[in-house]
Amino acid sequence: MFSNFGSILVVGGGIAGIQACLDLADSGYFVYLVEKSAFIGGKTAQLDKTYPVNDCPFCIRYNEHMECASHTNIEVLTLSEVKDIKGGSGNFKATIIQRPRYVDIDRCTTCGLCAEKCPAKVNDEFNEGMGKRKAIYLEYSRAVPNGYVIDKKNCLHFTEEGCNICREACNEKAIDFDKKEKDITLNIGSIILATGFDSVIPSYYDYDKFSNVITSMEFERIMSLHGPCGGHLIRPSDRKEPKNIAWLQCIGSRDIQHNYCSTVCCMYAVKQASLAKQSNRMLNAAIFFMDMRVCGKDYERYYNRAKDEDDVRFVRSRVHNVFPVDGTNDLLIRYADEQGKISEEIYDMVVLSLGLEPSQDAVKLARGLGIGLDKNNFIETSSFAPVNTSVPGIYACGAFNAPKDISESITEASAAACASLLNMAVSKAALYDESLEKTWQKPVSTGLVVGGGVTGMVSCLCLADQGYKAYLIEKTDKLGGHALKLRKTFKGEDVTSYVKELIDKVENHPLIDVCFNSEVKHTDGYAGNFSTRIAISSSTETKKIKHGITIMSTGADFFRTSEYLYGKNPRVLSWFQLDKMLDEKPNEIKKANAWVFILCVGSREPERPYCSKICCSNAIQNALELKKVNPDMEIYVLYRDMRTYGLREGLYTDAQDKGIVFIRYKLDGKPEVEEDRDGRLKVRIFDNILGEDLIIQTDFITLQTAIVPGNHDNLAKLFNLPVNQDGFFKEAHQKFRPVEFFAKGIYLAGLVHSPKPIDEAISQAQAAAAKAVTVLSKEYITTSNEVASIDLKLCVACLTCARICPFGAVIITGMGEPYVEPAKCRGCGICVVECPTRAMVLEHFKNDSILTKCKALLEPFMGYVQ
Amino acid sequence: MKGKFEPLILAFCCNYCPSCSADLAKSAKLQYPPNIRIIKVPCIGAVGIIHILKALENGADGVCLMGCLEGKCEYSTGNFRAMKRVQYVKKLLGKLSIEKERLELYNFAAAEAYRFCKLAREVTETVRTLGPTPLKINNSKI
Amino acid sequence: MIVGQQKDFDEIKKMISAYSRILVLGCQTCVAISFAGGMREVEILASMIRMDRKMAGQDVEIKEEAILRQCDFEFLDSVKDLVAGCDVVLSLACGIGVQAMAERYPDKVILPGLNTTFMGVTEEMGIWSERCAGCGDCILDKTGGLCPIARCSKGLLNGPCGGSVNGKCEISPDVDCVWQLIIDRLKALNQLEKLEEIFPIKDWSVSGHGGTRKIVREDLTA
Amino acid sequence: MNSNEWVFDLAISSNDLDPAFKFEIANVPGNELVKNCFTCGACIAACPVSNACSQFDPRKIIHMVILGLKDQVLSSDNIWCCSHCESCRFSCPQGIHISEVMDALQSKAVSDNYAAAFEKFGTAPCKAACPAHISIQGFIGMITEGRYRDGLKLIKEEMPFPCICGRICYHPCENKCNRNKVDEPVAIEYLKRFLADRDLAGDINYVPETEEKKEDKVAVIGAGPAGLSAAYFLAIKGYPVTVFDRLPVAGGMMAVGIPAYRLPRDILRKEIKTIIDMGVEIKTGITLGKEITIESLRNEGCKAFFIAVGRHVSRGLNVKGENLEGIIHGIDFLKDVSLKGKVSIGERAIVIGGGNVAIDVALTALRSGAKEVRIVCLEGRDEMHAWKYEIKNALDEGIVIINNWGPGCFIGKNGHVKRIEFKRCIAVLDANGRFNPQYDETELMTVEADTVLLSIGQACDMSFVKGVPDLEVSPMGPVVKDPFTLETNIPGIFVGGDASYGPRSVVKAVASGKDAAISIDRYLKGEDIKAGRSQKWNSIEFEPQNVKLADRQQMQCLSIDRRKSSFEEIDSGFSEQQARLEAKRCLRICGTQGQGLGVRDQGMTNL
Repeated sequence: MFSNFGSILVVGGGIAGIQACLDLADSGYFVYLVEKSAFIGGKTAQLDKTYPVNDCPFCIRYNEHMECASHTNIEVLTLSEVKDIKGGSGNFKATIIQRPRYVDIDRCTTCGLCAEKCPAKVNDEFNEGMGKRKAIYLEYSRAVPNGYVIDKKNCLHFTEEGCNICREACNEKAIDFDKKEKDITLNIGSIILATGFDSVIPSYYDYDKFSNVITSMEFERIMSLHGPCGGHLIRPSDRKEPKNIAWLQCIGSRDIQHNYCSTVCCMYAVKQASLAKQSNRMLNAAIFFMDMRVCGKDYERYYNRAKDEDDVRFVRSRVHNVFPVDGTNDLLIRYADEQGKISEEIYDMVVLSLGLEPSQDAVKLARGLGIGLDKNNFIETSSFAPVNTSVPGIYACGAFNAPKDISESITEASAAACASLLNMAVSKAALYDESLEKTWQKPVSTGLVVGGGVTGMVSCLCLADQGYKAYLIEKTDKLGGHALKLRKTFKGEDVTSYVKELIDKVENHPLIDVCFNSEVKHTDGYAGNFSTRIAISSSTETKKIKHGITIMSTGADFFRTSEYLYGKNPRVLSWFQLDKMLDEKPNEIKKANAWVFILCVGSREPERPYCSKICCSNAIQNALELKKVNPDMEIYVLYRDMRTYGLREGLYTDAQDKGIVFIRYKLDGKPEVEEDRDGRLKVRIFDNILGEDLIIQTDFITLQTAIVPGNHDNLAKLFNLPVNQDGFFKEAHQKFRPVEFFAKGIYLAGLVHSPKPIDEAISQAQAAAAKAVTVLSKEYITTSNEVASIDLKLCVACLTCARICPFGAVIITGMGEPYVEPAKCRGCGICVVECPTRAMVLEHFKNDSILTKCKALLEPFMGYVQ
Repeated sequence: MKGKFEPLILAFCCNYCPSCSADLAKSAKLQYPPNIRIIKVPCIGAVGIIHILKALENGADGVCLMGCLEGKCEYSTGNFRAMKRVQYVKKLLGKLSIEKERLELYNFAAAEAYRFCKLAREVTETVRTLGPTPLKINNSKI
Repeated sequence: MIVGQQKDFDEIKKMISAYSRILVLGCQTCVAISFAGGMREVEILASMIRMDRKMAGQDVEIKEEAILRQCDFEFLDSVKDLVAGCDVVLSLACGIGVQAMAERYPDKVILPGLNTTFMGVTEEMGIWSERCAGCGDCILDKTGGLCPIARCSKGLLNGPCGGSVNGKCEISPDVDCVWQLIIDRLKALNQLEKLEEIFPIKDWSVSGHGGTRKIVREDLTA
Repeated sequence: MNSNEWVFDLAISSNDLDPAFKFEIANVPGNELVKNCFTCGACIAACPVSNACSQFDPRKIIHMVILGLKDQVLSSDNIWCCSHCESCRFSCPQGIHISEVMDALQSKAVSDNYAAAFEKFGTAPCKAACPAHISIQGFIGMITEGRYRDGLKLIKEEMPFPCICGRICYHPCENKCNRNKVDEPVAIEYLKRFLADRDLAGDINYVPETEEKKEDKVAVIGAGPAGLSAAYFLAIKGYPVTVFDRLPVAGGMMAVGIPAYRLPRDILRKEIKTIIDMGVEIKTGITLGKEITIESLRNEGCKAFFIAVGRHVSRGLNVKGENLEGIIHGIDFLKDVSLKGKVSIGERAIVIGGGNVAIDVALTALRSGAKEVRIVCLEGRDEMHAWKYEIKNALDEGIVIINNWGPGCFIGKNGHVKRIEFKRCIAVLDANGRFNPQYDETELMTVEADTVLLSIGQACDMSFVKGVPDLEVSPMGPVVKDPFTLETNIPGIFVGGDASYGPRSVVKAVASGKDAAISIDRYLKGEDIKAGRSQKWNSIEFEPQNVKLADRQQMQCLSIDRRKSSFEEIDSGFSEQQARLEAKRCLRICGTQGQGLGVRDQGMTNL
């Protein structure tokens, strides 16, 4: 059916691995997914809910799991591990060891009789050891692949010879103990490592001794409806509902052994605490933290909500230990507040927010492959190629690159899919399921990218390098966007030359058509077949472009503040200005004795309740640059929470090392900037630790101003795209579909999504391109079976349908008539029920038929006597 | 001849998560009362006021809507609309002096077979306690 | 657009209590768009009436229909047979439609199912607000396209009054002070000087206060 | 606010800050990380002093250092509050060693004339008394908190043999324990043992982290406690170390001197294994001067040497009949028992000597088949060198101790000892306090015995000198030029342990090995070996008040009968509960020298 040559190997069947597989398979490539456990889904499947929308990850991803297992272009190898990889990019030879499942998946009906009879009870690792499972088991009822597995280590057939109870119990004769381990050799073109993370096992906090000290993952399982407690929040020691729970942050993160921040713990603790609060309003939930690092889209709001609405208590303090309370299973916590006052509090339960470490097996594998790892064993990547490892042809995504959350893992997975495709000159695998109903229309194999910043350019290149024509619409007369003002990434790479190179590539690419000074005027159509009119300011003519997909990458803007004498004193600079000064006026910097950075200018304030994510790292980066130019300079960084998440933590400790002074301020005690009669700048700040005011005489002040959404109202209207409360575009699903819009065929990437650093923007750009290719590479535009239609005789053009359609599938033509675009309509029927004149019809869901069904079903029971 | 009252409940069930749960319940051979009759709809947002009313008019003792979890709607906001709509219909039922408890909206995740069964039992019990729909009682008087 | 709102069900119930053959007749124009009297609403109301009667143990025969416009006699003929077959017509049209029906079918009892509320716009799905009071003497040119007669609680011509607080009307913090809006708009249009002009006393004679209005266009009449 | 107002307010101005201050402190070795404070406050909550008195805020002090508030910090009483208990040692996520910071600040305060040098480096009496200066309050605090691994780590920062020393140490710390002033001292030794035993019983034993591997090789001669300690600390520093010993087993006196009933051999092996796990190579059965010489080792690339050959030769009595059969040297006897298992001796044994070794020999004799064992020594009961509790143990097991007698001569029959004649000893020391026993030659006592065990002192076997021909030696052993650095006349060669200062305890040997390791590290790095070495540990007196009385936990012991019949370990160790209860008895804040802070009056803290 398909040629193995040119197929791709994905290692790790967690959320990232699955996503990478699907994107590749949907683009027509053949993928092997190697997963070491018996089921795919990874750690995400264990989670109860995900922030910031409190979704059940399993419920949402179930379809993807199933799709992955049943996709004609994907072969899932569970219970498998990579033994050896030889060869090089484009022509790897991988040897996989597959351990036997002992249960024939095709025969297994998951009736469960085997497990019922199985005498061997073992701790259920899916439930983090809380609760038991049998030696023959299914991880959870809808685990994929959906078939039982025998855990050889605990199976009495193997340990005590000869137990055959399950085999006898199985009606389908699905169990075969004689299966042997086998080696599988694969020829592959590229490899994607998506091996995920291990939780840092706490060696302290008496985790092993007190049953009520639990890990964050155990808490997820306790809260999970399918977990060992059925979703009831109870504590392990006595299964009583806890009245007080404490979360301790940075366990196994941000210490001398782990010079990085695990990025996700703050948010998951906030999530857990607020969900716990919502399940029991009387609960006292407290989170002990050093810096609250909630720097993602809508995270700050989520945090504020937990604080203000759910009454979760946030205590800024690191708790060094947990003590037993004699005679109870309660736990005592002693901590010092910011004033140094020591308090003791008793909790029923303590949750340790464990940090993330690269999985040990994966580190071994990566070392064997000669992949460069950093000092914390994360994969060394460049900010400009965030999913490329040091070995050509091998890509990595997810938590192996750096600690990150689900949405970023998914983005990176798509990006890795994109990158690995670019790497390969390969034959595509067998095509699509013939049974699908199709409209026999080929998609327009052209992409439209709006916004010519780094993100837009990367997206364009990804498309063009795969052979698709791309139009890049840029409203100014040059490419590069705000990146032109940046000097370096947090890893120290030179942005300027990167951008230059990128512009060069884009402008000279035969398949990329850059439209300068242009703007979208009108758009129409559906995935695979859009038609857009572009206005170019230099001419009166408009240009009409037919394209199959659209990527929005119009970027963002920075906040122009009036605080802190900005604009009044030339020595109060924005961060761009400092970047410029570093380049142009090092002598002035050499003369400066003191420099103050003020963080969160305009961010995390009532009118802009979100974190701009990049300011903390950028400030420190620039502060370090200043130190390089002038090592004697005194630098003060005034911050609210130091959000150097992930590997950026290294910057923070580096800056401390260099003697940069960090002083925290609170929102209600912002620094005051004053210019004295001689024009000298003074900053006054209340130092929480000292309990006193500090007046800093400084030569310069740099303000880390907020990232604000660009002006994309018009685009939003034209493309019918949703915008969130903060004015950034709203993706289809914050966690699981980070670069897509609800409307098919339109994607977003970069700062138009939310503030983010260049590496994350690039991986989004690649991810968006990967998604785009899944549409562009199709032979036919597929549409949904059920599409709404309109009886124009009844229609009064009341606009209800156009207003209500979640996908913007209904448009009103110039004639005042509604028209349903079949490729956009997904057949939900929402318009049908609301149509006031009953003009709207959904073929398979007609009002009459449903009412008939209704009547039929309401016939009395058989044998039911009224 | 009077037997024990067995309520008839019509469940509009979104084709996504709740149907998954219902199917899962079936495939796991979990027991739920036969009183629940399920109509699958593409989205719970596609169930109109009229559908609910018609169900009651046609003699359902109870009606329930089963949608996906909040924020989880495959069609973005269908379940949210259903929620608003149910509130509205409850008001209408008030006007008709029909117990509002006969109508309820539930939100499901995809794998909540147990919860599905549990709710099915609960709903049946609730309606059983309410007794037959007032439409039937009075009608039988004629 | 004319915005209507269905009457309270109890009121409708009382109105129709004496009848057992009822035609619920919707109008598919303005009131359909304002979700008060289109086919959708007809079905719902009909279903409710049936249930209500059923519970009371009374028989009822209900016909459901909606026509394009009840305010035009020509459309009314299409329901002639239906009207003939019922005791009463419950019209879900605006007041105009109800009267037109009554005029066309003088022998029939025509009952209003709606309260005709105002002329307004759909602000967004499910929210309508008044825009025009039909005063017969439009001054929108002077007020930046915002009508103080329809939208100022006091109908002031030289506002705002002292009750305007933070841009809201004193009757409710949910109601914008239209005069504030007018000023903002004019400011944006750079036409603030228009406000310096004192409005002359308005000619209310062309409004409804001058008696039933009638317009005759000679060029159009037969 | 306008600038005029600012002029008059009391805020700290950056003009008053000394930006160099943080670097000054960070440049003191051990303080490198001070600038990395996250201001998380973990140190405060862990600090028993802060808990007793809120003014002491280590985080604030560090923050002030970072800000550069030099005058304020150095003139503050607060910097003198730290008791160096190390309770916070592992609390700081950034690994700031707070007591080192306080040391640096105190030194600075003294050198910059902010304070008189009063009780510099003062600490708790127990820590000061311990030759290895283990942070006793710290590890005890960690026991109360259940941080057993941390507690062990803390001990292992100062010494590699907590399991061994938790059994056989003479615990000078307990003698100084302030708890003595209230009721009984805290059972420090047993608590240490508790931590170490617990670790060894676990699946994964604690192995200290070692620094990045260095090039320069170090050779250690003698795998006794001193040699192994030196190897241990050098391994932590990353040096490749090889330890040579001429005995067939590693451990020195710990392996061949201390009887197994006091120190089970598997314990010893495990603790030595930890050192091997750290990368130290131990070669047994190799004698310096025979198989190897310093020269040959130098040729193999060794850059520095530590000689700790110990004292494994028994002194003679110089008494008539000393060479009769049946007269055995005590340490040889112990060695034989240790290496061969059982050694048969006669039924009636006499042990001559009054030290700890004599007691060990007597008890070992009892276990080796002697029916009747008597100890005869010069000293009166109260003057005996053996520890009181050792004497008690011996008496418990039925050993008879005969005091104030010295051996006159041995009388044999057929070449085998039969009787011993003792003469009354009237004084052990002369007027100058030197060992010079005086006898009343008229008062004699004759005792029948078929075995005599001599335990009257040990000497150094000087044969190793053949391997180090230029080393300066005295009849007592190798000559140490500086007792703090352990340097000899040859650069790069250091000596320590019993060989250099006479027979002492394991813990003393550990201290010696540790000193040698510091010297060797500095020597190899080319640093000043002497700098700061003569540091004295002052114990700070403390009058506990309002302390609730609590009994010392009693160790579970073997019955007397079981003891006599086997080499089974006598003490079974504390249970976890006992350990926690015992740990709670520690006052925790001894060693604070803050003035007028009320710390001293606080007595028991709420920890």
